[in-house]
Amino acid sequence: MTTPLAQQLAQQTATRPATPPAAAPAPGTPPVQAPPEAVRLRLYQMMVEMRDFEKRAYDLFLQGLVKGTSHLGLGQEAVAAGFGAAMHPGDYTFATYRGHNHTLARGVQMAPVMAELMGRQSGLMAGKGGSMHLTSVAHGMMGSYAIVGAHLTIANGAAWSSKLRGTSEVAVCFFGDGATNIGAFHEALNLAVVWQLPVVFVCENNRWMEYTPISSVTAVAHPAADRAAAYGLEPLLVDGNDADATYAIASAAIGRARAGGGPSLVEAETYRHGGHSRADPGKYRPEEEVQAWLGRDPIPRYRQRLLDAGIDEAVLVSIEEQSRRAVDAASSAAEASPPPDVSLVGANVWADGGASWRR
Amino acid sequence: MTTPLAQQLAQQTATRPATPPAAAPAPGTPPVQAPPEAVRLRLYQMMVEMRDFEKRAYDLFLQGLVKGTSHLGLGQEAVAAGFGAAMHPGDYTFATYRGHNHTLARGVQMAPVMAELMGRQSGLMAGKGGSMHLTSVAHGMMGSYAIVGAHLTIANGAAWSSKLRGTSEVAVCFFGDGATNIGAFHEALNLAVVWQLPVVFVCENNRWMEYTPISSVTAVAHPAADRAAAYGLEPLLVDGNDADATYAIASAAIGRARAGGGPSLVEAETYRHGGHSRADPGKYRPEEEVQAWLGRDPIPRYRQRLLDAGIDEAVLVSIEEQSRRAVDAASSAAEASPPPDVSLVGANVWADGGASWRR
Amino acid sequence: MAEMTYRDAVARGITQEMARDPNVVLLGEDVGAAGGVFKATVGVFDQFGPERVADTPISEQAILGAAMGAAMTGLRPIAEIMFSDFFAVCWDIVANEIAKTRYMTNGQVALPLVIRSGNGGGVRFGAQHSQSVENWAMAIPGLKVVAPSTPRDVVGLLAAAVRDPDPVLFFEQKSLYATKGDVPDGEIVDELGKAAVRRHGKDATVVALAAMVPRALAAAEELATQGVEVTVIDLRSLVPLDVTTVASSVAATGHLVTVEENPRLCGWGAEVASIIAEENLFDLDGPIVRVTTPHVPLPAADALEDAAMPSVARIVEGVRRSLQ
Amino acid sequence: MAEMTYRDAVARGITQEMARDPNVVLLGEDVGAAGGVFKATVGVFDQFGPERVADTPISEQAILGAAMGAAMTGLRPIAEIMFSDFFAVCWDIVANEIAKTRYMTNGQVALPLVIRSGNGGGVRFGAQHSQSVENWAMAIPGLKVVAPSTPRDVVGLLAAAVRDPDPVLFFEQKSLYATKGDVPDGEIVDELGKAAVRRHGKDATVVALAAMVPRALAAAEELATQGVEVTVIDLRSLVPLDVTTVASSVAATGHLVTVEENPRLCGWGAEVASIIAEENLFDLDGPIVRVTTPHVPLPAADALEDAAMPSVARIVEGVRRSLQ
Ligand SMILES: Cc1ncc(C[n+]2csc(CCOP(=O)(O)OP(=O)(O)O)c2C)c(N)n1
Ligand SMILES: Cc1ncc(C[n+]2csc(CCOP(=O)(O)OP(=O)(O)O)c2C)c(N)n1
Ligand SMILES: [Mg+2]
Ligand SMILES: [Mg+2]
Repeated sequence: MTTPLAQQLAQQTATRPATPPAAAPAPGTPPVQAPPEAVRLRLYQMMVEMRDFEKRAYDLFLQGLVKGTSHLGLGQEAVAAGFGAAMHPGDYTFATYRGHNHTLARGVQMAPVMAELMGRQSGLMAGKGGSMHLTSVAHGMMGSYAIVGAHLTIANGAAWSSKLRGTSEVAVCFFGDGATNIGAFHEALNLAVVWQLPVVFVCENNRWMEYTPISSVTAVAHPAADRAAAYGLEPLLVDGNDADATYAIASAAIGRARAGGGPSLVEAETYRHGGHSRADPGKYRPEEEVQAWLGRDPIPRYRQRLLDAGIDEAVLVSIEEQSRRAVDAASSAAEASPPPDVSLVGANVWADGGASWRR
Repeated sequence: MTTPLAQQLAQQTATRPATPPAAAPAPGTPPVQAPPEAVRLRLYQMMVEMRDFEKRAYDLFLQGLVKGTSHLGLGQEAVAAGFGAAMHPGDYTFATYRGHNHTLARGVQMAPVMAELMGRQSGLMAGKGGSMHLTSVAHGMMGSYAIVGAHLTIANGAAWSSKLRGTSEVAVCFFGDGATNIGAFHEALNLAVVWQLPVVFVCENNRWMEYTPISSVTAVAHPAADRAAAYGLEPLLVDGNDADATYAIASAAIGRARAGGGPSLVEAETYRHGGHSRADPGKYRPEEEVQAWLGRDPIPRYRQRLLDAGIDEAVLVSIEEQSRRAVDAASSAAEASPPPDVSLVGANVWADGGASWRR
Repeated sequence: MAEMTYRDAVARGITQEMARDPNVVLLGEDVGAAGGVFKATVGVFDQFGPERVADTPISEQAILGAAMGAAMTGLRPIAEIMFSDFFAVCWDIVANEIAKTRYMTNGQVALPLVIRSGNGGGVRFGAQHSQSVENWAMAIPGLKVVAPSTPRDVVGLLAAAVRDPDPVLFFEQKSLYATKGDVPDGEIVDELGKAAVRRHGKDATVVALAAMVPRALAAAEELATQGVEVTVIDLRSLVPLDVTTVASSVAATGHLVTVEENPRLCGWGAEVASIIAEENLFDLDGPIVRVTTPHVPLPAADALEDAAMPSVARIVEGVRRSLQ
Repeated sequence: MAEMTYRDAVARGITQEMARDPNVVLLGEDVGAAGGVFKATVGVFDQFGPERVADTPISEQAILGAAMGAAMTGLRPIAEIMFSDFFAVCWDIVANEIAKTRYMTNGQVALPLVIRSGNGGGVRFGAQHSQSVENWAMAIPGLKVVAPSTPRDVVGLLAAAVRDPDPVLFFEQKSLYATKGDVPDGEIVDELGKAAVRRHGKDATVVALAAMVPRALAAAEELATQGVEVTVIDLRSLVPLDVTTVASSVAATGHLVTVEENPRLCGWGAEVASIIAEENLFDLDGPIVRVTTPHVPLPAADALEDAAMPSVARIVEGVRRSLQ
């Protein structure tokens, strides 16, 4: 890759290119230029909290306390963390139904998120949206969207607004490999480039749609990176299980967008540890594939790297303990909340707060 | 271009590559390997008939006899002719609202087409479809579609059916440059490649959507060719005003599809002589651009080439006279036809022939 | 007071609102320098420039997604979907995203945006460019739905739509673009959800929308010559729906006829009929008659299209049937 | 005769038809080896293989376009749109292409295809995965619309849909997938457009569809304990619509209540109400009452979703209101 953003990243690279070979990026290879220690600790903390949160969400689902559906981000934490850490307050996040991690990454508290999953009054949207629609405008979390592809076009709109209003927010839009095959992906990418919008599109390629391998339904090997040129963009492929790498590419792409350099399309290679949703055990995936990727779990890998870099283990342990306590507190608070008042059924259809369609 | 189909074509090429430089392919350059004389005369005849037909349609519109809208293919005849001549009987054509040429190219008679434009009983669909929906299943003309992009997905279906049934029909799908920016384009191309369908997608790049230049709303210079790689396809750019060139690339792409070699995406560079539709004078286009392309009119250019190749001018004149007579006869026949019987309003909503939705 | 076309009134309404509020922007296919394919945005680009008047590719999902994202973050976009038939290619953004977001986020996200679209038949464009789809929109909770019948209402209702804090689908009836009417000078702003009684009559209540309003009025003229006096109500908006005006008229006349351009099944007339049949049944002295396009796609040929759409004669016949 | 789930009945119906006719093919996301996300196509892939059971990318327009093109040229595809909410991303192919092509071509093109889809709420999936959109389909001329309420009907109506020469939208109610019922052995084929009277009662006519049928029956039980005997009609298909069965029941009972899962405005109940108010007004002894989900998107939380959808209590209340 010889294009600007890739070059810029390559110059930061210690001993290997920023974009790992698609097949099997070797775990534990040295990172791109290490971010400052404070950032690294923050990345570690975010990932640990996401992991603990998602595990608890799964437990609560098994206990029948999380109803409906939920799509966990277990294994994909390094993407949400790397981008979340690189975003500025005020920047706009657009996520999918698999958006718990991305919501936490913007500083949204665990308790209202957990309560939303459980359909409680204290939920982030008082139970009206549910797991698939987490939104906290106050945190720049502009929504989680459950129709594959749609939110790429909406992220454009937020970026367009930032540009027209002359402010500096950048929109970051996360989506899966499967989303690259739907029409809205194409329309959004083209318009973002034509209008030179400050938006970063992040494809989390976890190799599977729901139960179908992406490779079996996609004309190219890298569903996002191999399409970049169709929009005049450079292909950007990153190891999505390496928080330093995702942070580096996020900083570069977001920085470019903020500087008026237009959109980017990043493909982060990663894997979901569990099934697609809820109780899906994900058994359709070859066992070797699962094991190989579990071996590249972004969290122990990053922990080891921090230790190797000389960070005191006690610091990490304290992060881990704090995280567990935070999750405990959040789920207790959520469990203590009553179900939403049924009057909310008719609330907020319209700006007047109600549901009446007649005069 | 070093890919198979391009190579194959390049080997047939006399003195220049089959794909002219995008900017301004020099008129009158020698063609790709000349097709047999019979084919060339057929190409010439088709183009002359299309031209005469469209001019008459325009006159009838000015006289108030063609109602509603119509989108003429004046100037773009070499695409419809080249592909039409390369198709086998039984192959499937899918066209847009700008589909008069493509309909005639399949051997559909002029009179029912003209009558359809005029909304008469003897129309190809008895006036129920109109200019934008010309269809003659008996001729493999599987329809003209007026929602941009949709028919690319439908052409896939016909090709899939041919493949599953083990027959040999190839689907050829025509669309404009503007259609490359809509989602359905992307979905159709990806699926065609994944399923290796016998379908040829033909983008007629006439540089304009309705009143907006395609370059101002597209992220790449060649709206189709520059996207081919996003589907693992080779970029195929052809001079769409050169009937020998379109015939050559059509024969190659259709042949490959028929042989099980999968889909192709061809971008044919061309120009519409008139406005987008009806009375649009097309005044938004720079005069030099219009003049340059009028200078590359596919018909006089091809006529000269045939003369240069030693074909007797009398043969060409006879084709031209026949065409004029055919158009005269067709429009007289159409004008003589009564309006459709109003009972047709309720006909053929359902397979039982009627419109009743109740029992 | 000036006479102007429905078409010009659209540009006037847009201009009025863009001049007033710098956050109002316009986007769509060919809406800029070309002035729109229906010439309904002529002059807007010249006045406000390419930043606020944005031409787009043929990407309806991207157009409406851009409008939505912009409305979430401080702008008040007016998006054009050229023909309302094309809502079908971007219905997800309308029905699943724009309509539901305020509700799903429990009020966190406001979407003050307008989607204008050329709607309806009568112009010989065939089945894919002639649909009247206001009932598609009415069926989706979270959308407001407006369809003016006069140039004056175009300005006043468009202004109301732009200033409304909720997403509004604004249907411009294609067959009305060339019609003319008086439009007062100065700013015009209406209120959504107020029907207009266009004619008063004691014998029956005829409820119509957009292009069916002039037809209903023509039918009323004809009925008057036969001694039947009907009230003609122009709904102006389907959501909010002015049930009060309809119900009180039916209470007075005892007869209800709805005139819809859309095909019959699940049209807005069915909704109006069902409201009256539930809440005012005992006011009725005769059947509720719905005059609609039959449940068929629209044919292209002029002879067929004219036979398909509700005609003055069919409206007259419908009123007579309700009076029997 | 075997007891089976509604979910398994889908696979049985598909299998019955694919075994009978080699031109029947199945396509959709995860419908193959995975057996579908609702496990409604389990075993089909094993029996018929990857040629006739095709997994697709997430490309709903391409899925339905492929089905349409295949149906034009000799196959009889069954396409799956996973959740009916996703019709919004491919509505163009449904409403503008599939529905209109026979008409526009004056009968040249036949489209014998079925689009199956998981429809409706009650499973806490939130606003974008819970809609009941059968009325979107009913509003489009050229589509047939089927929504079975029992496992037996799933088989019989699916077979009828596959054999029908017109395009059929086949709504599988998600909240019914786990319900069980007896299904006779051997081939089952029903006729589209025949409602089923699930219970006979002289006091009122309750018309329901899909998941609302068992609720209407539960309400009927409760009303019976209060001395009110209602007829419960399961429409089974909206197009064709069995007006005869509804009208003759209303003629006998004098009272009509419709029970819809979709949000109120322009729901199919409005259409049924408007037909009766036009053709059978003088048979009515009380208001036509529509019980619907209110005109809101569906909330995700169980407490809210249950409060939004028509409950047995609301149906009972609706019948009582019609009887007053
Ligand atoms: C338009 C649309 N089609 C289908 C679905 C159902 N669906 C939800 S998630 C999913 C798989 C998405 O795969 P991918 O984009 O790779 O994201 P991942 O779930 O792997 O994060 C599908 C098919 C949907 N929500 N929207
Ligand atoms: C989905 C959709 N959007 C918009 C239109 C309106 N429209 C009809 S033709 C056209 C321009 C198409 O341009 P192009 O694809 O280049 O084809 P050309 O007309 O130049 O042959 C537009 C915008 C449409 N028919 N369908
Ligand atoms: Mg995935
Ligand atoms: Mg063009």
